[in-house]
Amino acid sequence: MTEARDNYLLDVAASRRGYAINRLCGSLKDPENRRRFSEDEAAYCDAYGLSEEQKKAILERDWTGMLELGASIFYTFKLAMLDQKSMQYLGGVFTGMSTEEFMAAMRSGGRNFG
Amino acid sequence: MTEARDNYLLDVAASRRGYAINRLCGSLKDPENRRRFSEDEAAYCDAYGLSEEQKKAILERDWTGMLELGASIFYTFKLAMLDQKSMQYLGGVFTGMSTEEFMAAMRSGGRNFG
Amino acid sequence: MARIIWGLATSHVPSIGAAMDNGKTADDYWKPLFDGYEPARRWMAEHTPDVAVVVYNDHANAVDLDQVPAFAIGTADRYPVADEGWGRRPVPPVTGAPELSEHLVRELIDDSFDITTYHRLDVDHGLTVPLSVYCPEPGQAWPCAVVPLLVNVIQYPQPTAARCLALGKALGRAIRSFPQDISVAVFGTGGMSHQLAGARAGLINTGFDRMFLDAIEHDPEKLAALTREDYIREAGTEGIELIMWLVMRGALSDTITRVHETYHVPASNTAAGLALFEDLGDREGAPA
Amino acid sequence: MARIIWGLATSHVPSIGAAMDNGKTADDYWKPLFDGYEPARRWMAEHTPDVAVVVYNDHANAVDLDQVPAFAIGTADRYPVADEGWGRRPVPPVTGAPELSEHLVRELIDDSFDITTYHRLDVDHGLTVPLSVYCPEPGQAWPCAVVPLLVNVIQYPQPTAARCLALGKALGRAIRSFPQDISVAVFGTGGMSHQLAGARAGLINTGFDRMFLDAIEHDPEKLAALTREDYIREAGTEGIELIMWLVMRGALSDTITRVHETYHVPASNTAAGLALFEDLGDREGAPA
Ligand SMILES: [Fe+3]
Ligand SMILES: [Fe+3]
Repeated sequence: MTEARDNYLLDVAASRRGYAINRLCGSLKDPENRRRFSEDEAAYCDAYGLSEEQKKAILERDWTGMLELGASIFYTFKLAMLDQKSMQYLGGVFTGMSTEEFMAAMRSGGRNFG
Repeated sequence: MTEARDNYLLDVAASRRGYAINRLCGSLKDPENRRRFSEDEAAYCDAYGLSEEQKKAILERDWTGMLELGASIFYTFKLAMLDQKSMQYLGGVFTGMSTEEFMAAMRSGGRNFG
Repeated sequence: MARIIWGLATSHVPSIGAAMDNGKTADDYWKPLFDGYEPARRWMAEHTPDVAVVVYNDHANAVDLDQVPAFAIGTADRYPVADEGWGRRPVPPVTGAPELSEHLVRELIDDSFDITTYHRLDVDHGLTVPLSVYCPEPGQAWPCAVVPLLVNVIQYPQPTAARCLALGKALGRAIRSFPQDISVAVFGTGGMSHQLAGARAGLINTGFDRMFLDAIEHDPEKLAALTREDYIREAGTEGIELIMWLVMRGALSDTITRVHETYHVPASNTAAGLALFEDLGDREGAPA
Repeated sequence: MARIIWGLATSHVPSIGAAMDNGKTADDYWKPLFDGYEPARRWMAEHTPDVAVVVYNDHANAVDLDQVPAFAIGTADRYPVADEGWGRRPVPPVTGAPELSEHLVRELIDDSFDITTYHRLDVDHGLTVPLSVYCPEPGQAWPCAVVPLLVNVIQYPQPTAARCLALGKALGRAIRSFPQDISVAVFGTGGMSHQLAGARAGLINTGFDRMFLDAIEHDPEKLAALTREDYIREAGTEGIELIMWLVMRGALSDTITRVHETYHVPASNTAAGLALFEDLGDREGAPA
């Protein structure tokens, strides 16, 4: 899996690059779309015009890879929710911690980068 | 048919009032929607949530009435095009002229309200 | 004429709403936060406004990336609660205040703010959670009408903090020039420090947050001078939501008093803050 | 650095495009208009820009009333030609200039313009007809890339004329600060006097149009001082599109020269005007 950079800014260029992947994830707001996605994830990716790299990141749930390809966390979170994964799970993925470790870090005051 | 006022401004209040009627007319950009509209105009109006007044204006092609109810000419023109009516036809309707009279007025330099 | 009676700055973390919706506010995890809200809630319950102008951002729900407006105002008479992908929050739909919306749009556009209008808008947790922070048990209807004011904080470049403060000042003028005799509260929502993605996920910067909580009252110009890069570095990629507090602060007069504040870590992955200000500017006998 | 080489003001009446698409430009009705374009077209064909920034408005095609932005910039690498309800114009799709778009968005937002971004945008006659006025026979591709800049002129309150001129000035600064060595043309489109609906449908105000054609070169500040009510009264409810010419004019330097102009009534229900200006401001030896 991809290693995370410090920050992911959804700038205008990333919005353009990540347009298809964000549109796909955004579509999962709709229950009918969630059903169709779950039925055949690869076909759904193709229907939304994802690049091969983007499709791979989605199918493999490479959450950091998605960000590298222009995804925004607010969009990919809808996919995580479909998988019944929390924002704390994703926090763990991005930082190389287990969900429990990440939650403990938050409860002890969060991660300090002063 | 309704008599036209000098101007129709699509202000924010008119946009709100005319939301359903403009949305209906805007949907006619799509050939499939045009087909469905033509098949059963009244049902289509109901599906778009038009008020009874708005529906009546659409069904009777009361072009001025539509404007009074918050429609914008850029939207209703799509309905006119479906009817194969030109902007010159509509100009005649708004001004109480035949299409030919209206076109002649335009060719002679337009209508002057100095 | 309309008058602004108070301003509320509050985080709008979805899990704060979920804690209320699922009856978890007395749990160990949540109790400190909700206890912290209590004095503010009591005070606000005694000072119900006619309309709340809620400054917030959408989170990939009503606004997709096809069109991203810097500033937008809802002009509808009703705003449905958004389904963000896991069902609608069990809270009442939001009633609009379309005449005030219309007035604000015109005044702000004439004041050189390039406002987008939304005639249809499903409001997500960015707006409904602050309403729940204000009023935990609305019953069938929220206690006031709402004008949503959206700020792009998701796509870089966001409006600058300075532009947000300037918008707030213009918003204050516009509200005060509304000819109806109504009372208005202004909500600035989002923040405080948090970052959801990347290697710095879980970032909390208590020092910055405490500084911000103080300066939002006493020195908003200092906060307005920070760049978006400053916000992202200090408060995290999502902490930049704090620029929306500046819109609220700008709308208040110079004569405000702090009714209450609270600060708690964590709410989900976020530092949650609340600051409530009474606006004395319009009160009889108060300095102009 | 990028430089602005010319500015074109032109009406964007759909029937002007239809006349070209249907081979009617030599008909009695259309010949005077197209003859009037000829000298401008010859000159522009010898001065092909790398990118055209086209200031225009959508007409209920890509922009519906759900969201109405005051000012928006397209950021895509390709813009499909819109089907406005009677089939797409048989013209090439429009190639974007996304790096310039991105630069303009950032510079303008930092300059306190509240720009909406469009990542997906079908461009209607408001943009494609001016491209056809510039280049009647594009073949497989338009001669330059395009950045669409949209202005709300349909929903009242539109941005003021003064705000449009100010946007143009900021746009000019932003273009000139783009680090690539490219040439840019700016199109201001719409107008001239016309009104499509209401008892005044068919309105043409030649006196106002002639004044405007002169002042757009010599006294744009005078045009910027007119209110939206002035435009609607004098030029008609759709004639207010002329405020988009001010964006183009603002982007040009103070040292411009008029290459050509033409004015003709009617094109459909509209007074059609064209004015082409060479921008000398960036030329070596030209005054700054
Ligand atoms: Fe948020
Ligand atoms: Fe137009």
